[in-house]
Amino acid sequence: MNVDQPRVAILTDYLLHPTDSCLMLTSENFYLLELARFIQEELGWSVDVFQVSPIPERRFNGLNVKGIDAPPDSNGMYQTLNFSFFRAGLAYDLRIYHHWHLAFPQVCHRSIVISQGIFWDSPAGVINRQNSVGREEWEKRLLYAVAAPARFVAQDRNTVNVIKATWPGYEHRLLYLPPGVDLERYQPPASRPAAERVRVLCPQDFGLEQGINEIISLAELLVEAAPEVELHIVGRMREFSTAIMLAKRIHALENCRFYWVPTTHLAELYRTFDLALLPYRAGVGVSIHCLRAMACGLPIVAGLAGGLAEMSIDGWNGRLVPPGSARILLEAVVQLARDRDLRLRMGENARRLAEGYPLSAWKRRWKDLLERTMAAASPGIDAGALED
Amino acid sequence: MGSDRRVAVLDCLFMLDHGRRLTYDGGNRYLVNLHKILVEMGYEPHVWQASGTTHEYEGIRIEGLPWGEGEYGCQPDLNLQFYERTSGFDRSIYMAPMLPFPRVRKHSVVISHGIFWDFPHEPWSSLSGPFKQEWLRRLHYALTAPDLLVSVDTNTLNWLRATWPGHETRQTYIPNFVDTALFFPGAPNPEKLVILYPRRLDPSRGIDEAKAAAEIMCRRYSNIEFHFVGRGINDSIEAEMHAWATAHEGCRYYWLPMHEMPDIFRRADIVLIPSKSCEGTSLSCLEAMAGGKTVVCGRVGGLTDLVIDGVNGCLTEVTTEALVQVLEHLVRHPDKRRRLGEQALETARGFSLANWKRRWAGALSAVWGDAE
Amino acid sequence: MLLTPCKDRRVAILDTIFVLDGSCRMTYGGAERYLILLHKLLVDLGYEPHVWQPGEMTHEVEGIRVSGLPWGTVEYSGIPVLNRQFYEQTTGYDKAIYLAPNLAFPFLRPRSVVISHGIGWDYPTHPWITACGPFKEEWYRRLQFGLIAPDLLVSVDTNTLNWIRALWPGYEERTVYIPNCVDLDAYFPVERQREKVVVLYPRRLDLGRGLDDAKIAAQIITRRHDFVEFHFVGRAMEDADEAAMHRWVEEHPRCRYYWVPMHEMPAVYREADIVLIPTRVGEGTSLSCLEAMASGKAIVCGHVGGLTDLIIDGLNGRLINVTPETLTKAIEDLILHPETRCILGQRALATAQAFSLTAWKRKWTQALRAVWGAPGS
Amino acid sequence: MDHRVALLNTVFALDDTGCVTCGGGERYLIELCGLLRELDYDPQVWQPGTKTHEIEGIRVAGLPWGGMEYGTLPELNKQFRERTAGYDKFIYFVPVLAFPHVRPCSVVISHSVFWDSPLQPWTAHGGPVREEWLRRLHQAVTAPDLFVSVDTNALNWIRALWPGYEDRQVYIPSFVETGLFHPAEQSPDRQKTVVLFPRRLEWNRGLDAAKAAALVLTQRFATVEFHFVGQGAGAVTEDEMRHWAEAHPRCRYYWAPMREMPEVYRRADMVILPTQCSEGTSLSCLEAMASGKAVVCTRVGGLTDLVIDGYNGRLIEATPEALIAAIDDLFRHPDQRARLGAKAAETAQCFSLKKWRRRWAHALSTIWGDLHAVDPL
Repeated sequence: MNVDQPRVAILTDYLLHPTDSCLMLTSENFYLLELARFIQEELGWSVDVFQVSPIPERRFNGLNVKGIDAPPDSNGMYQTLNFSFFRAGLAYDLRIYHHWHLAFPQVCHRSIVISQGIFWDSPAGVINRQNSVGREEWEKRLLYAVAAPARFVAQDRNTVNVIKATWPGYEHRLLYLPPGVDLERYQPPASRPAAERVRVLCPQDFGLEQGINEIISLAELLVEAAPEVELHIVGRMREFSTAIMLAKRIHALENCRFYWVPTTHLAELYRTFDLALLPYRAGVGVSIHCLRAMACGLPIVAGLAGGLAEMSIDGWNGRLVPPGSARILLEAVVQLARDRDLRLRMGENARRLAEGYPLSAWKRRWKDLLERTMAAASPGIDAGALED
Repeated sequence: MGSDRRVAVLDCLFMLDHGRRLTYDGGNRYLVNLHKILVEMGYEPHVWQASGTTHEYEGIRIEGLPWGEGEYGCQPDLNLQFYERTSGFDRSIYMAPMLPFPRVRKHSVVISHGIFWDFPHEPWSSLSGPFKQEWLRRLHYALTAPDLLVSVDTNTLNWLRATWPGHETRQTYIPNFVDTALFFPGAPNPEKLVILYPRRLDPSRGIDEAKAAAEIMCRRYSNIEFHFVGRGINDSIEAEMHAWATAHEGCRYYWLPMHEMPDIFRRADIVLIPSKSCEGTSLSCLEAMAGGKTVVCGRVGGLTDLVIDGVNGCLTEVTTEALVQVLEHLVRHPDKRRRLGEQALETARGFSLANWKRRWAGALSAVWGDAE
Repeated sequence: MLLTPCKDRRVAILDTIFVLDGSCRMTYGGAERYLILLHKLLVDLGYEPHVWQPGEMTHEVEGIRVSGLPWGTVEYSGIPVLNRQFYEQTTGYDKAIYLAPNLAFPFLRPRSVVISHGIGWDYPTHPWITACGPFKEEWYRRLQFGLIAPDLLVSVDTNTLNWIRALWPGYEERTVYIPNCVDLDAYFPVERQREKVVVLYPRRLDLGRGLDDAKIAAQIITRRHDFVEFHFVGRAMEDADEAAMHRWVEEHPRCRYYWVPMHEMPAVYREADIVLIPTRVGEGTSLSCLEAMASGKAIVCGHVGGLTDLIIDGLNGRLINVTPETLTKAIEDLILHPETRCILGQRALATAQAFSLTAWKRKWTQALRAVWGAPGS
Repeated sequence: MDHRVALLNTVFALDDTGCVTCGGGERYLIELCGLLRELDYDPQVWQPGTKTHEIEGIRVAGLPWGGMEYGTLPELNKQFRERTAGYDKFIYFVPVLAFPHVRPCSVVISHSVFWDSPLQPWTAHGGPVREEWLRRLHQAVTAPDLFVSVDTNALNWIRALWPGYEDRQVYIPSFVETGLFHPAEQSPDRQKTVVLFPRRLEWNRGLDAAKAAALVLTQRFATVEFHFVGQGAGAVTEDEMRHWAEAHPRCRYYWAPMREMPEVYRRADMVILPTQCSEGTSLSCLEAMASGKAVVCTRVGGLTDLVIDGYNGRLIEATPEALIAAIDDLFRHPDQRARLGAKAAETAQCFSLKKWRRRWAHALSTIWGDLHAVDPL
């Protein structure tokens, strides 16, 4: 351990595909890369990432990505991964658990746990499939991950509120640290000339609850209801075979496209759209996709779920809709598609809202948190026991 | 709700495409008739079920869905597949009580065919502790989360009210139906007195008590014939039943396709429905009543919604002694038999298909609010 | 307590695994050494001990008769089939000793004694600590039974007894604290002057014993101080872990890994200057710690389990909450202050005198007399 | 930086004249406040009550306290939270005060595992009542930023029940003023042997065992004297004790103000602390040790952190028999008494007030250091 350059270990589930060396393009992973880059480049500390993978060590984007071959158990818990990381993490100065559900049964000393949002609010979620004993166990462990680390970072107010309501008396262990967006890079275009087509951005991580099926159903409905609207599903799936299947389904729809672009091109791409559609149902914290889209001046149509509600004020910067229904989406999308002025006005408001989440503030907060945590001396040894 | 008229219907095991064994269960007839109503009401029903293939049944196209592992009597993966496939639908119907777990769509209806967890051999009846609790939690969700629960009997609703009161406004009672055009009275065999058991060969249906009663009755009365008409869940049960019937004079065992059943009912004098549990407003019972027959029923589930003891049939405990006692009484009193049969026929008219359709139409327009 | 004198001198002892079937090889861990000492004491007192363990064969090792028993499966950390078999086999006996609490469920012989070697479930990844609801309750129920149902619980540390008292108070009368002992003839200090400082880790290679922390501390300290050597002496549960340790020391200068038979351990201790017992979890009154104390070494311990019965921070050693940072700090303090090392070592040696074999025998004799009456009377 | 520290106490014991009676808790609090001042903090104490007192220069304000629920005081806790809205550093003097709410940068102090008594309602209960009590205890232990325990017993107990929170727990043993409490310069009167019981007249402090021992041993040895020095729960208890002492030869009962206690210890030959339960690192034990006396302690709670049996005192089972045997032994062996006493005095140096203050200062710096003020949003 070099005193001058603290070492940070970050634990996540899947940053890269476990066997193929491609990045899993999810909101959480964008966040992780941003955070790692910030720690390395601006704090000058070193960062290693640990994740589920049989490959012991890889390099990605200037990061060492270390594999721990330990998939989740039948309860959806990552016990083995957690334990292996506990051991490996001892050699570092500071540890970050990038997901709430990775931080039990045991966190290391001097650790920060990040919540990516309330992940169990879907009826289909892993916790709802347990019996009372299993759910009690989940609850116990979730509380542990809040109470035991040096700090628990909540990125959205929904997480804060759920924790407060579920385990009153632990809210002081939380740190609300909202995400940030690069407002320079993600900017609205100089002008949005009137066009015949209305281009809708649908950023997707293809998580279970991001409403991909609603988007496809919407596309079917739009053929008749608003043929001028085209949907662009932007993202990359984890498995090639499922991506092919999805592509086939989408191929049959003339007004719908499915592709992904490298992160460097995202800002440029986002600017070409007229509105963003995030019909997420559940399991969402703050979405970096949402922030980026807003920073590019896109009004958003978002599902009332998790942290999205914090980003979207219905009727001001877009529409906040009850999730799960293609027809309600249709109504909102058609409204925005048909009314250019409304779209532009809401887009301006969206940009204004995004300006409340500047990357600089995010960096300042993280710097502060990391330095405080790093500076905390361990109470575990009596430094003066040997003096008189 | 929009102008979309599509209705997503999830059925659990409409047709087993692997076993090739049609058990002529009430469920199929229920679906066929419900499908008809929906079409008549101007809806476009789309039916899914757990299956690897797509097939057609009586003009209904049925799409298969992967169903995953069963958990606590539920098929959560089937449910979620259904949810994802029907993202464009505004209305849905779950044909059986455990299907809505873990996630229901808006404007959904679930149908209960009667309490099925009152039989000690039913896997979820005998459990205790966290497993039972989890099963109950899922049952609770499945019956309370949809916008409407349609129950074929009052028994289910009463149990629910006693267990989880407060959901009554989203529950309705639509008893089963009988097609009186198919099932109508006819002259029985004048030489023999025929006692018919028209059910599956299942302990919960009282098959063992019926057999024991048959043995006693046939010993005592030479002019009696017992007909057991129904399938077992596997070949060996049926073979066993054949052997038993052959060994006992006056007892017969056979089974027939659906369309020949009305005739069977017409040829009987007394119909036995000796259910011990897991019973709604039994279709067999209604069919026997529509045939003007004297019915002898177990005092369980929805049967008490149909039969009032001594008025339009007999309700009894299902024990061999009790069955023998009731049957002997009926054998000795042809007048009583006739009177009960007439009242049964009268009763069955109230459960006509037309009434059933009217009730369903009313319920659906209440929950969907847009019947044409 | 039953004080009825019994003529039968036989004592039935149930152990987990003492001798491995087929090899006749003994693994000289703490538990095995304990059994040998106890067996000898019983013989000296005029009893006739007979040992049972899971297995199929009968062995005779170090004058101890060991018979095998079918053991079935492990349930909630216990081995009920083994327990039942033992119970059936020993129907003629009226004295029994269970060498661990998890062996003492569900059947107990009258006048039975159970030994607790410390709390072993005090870490988050323990299989039953991670359990919940009725399963956890069942585990607790059996644990409680094994601890409090026998006529006497002998605990090697006060921690176990205090834990029990705070969870299920009222059983104090049936418990006794008999700390482990150290052979002061085998373990003794030497006078030595030299340049280098040897830091010894004399434990099993195990996270709970603080191996990972010790390795990191070794890495940092050897880099900072070129006169310091780290010796890791002990076996692992798996060959692969031992191989990994060999590889690790090859990559790290002045770190050594080896293991020696039991009788050579005193020399290994004498060769050291600082001894690490950086236990994180699951510790009684550690034999290694006692041996290091008897060898007059400065010791750094985790403040866990029975170690606090042996060490008082700053008096005869160091007690820390083990992390790589605290361990490094504690070792470095001692490296930089030879005189402190010397004082702590001297006091540790003086403390060790209180844990002599004689004292241990005396305490055991008294305890047994309380449950079994005077032998042979 | 705000220098104020809000401290929530249960209650300062006051005698009839409104003066503070110096029990262990009160002395701890007074020392802690003194230390805080020295560290440039400004401590403010709240406690249940209606009046505001000034005790040893500490302002103590009263708070409405509602009732007790499952051993906790939620209303008091809430009142404290409301009154200290402007503060950003907090100390909860005992764990039961830290429920349901703790503030950021808060410290909770455990003075002992106080629930290890069979008479304690929460341990005696089963089922949901006990579960709820445990839930609250769990929260009080895990929610604060720092959990300070005066003994390792509480930490080990917690670890064996809820492992994984060690990083925020710290062991700071109690203190003794070695300047006041020190061995006598001359050896005491050889004509008699004084056995001192320097505790409150309470069952859980082992009063009954001590009386039983006094009865037996004053009979057995003509030169033994027993001194019971401590207050009772009320005048009645003290009168009873006085009558009892008068009725028994060479048994004396009195109590001395704090400033005279060092002399009381110095006049004794041995000190007995036959605690039954609910004990931390007892101040009395430390004072006896600092006075160079041979102590006889039970192996309960934090006493095992101070005394190593046969090295610096005796650690015995909590029965009158064991107590009698130990005193008898020490009576017959004055040399052993002297040896243990000398070691005890040496040990006490590790628990000096100075070290205690340094330990606390370090622990507080880990959470209240400049970098650890409240996180800005």
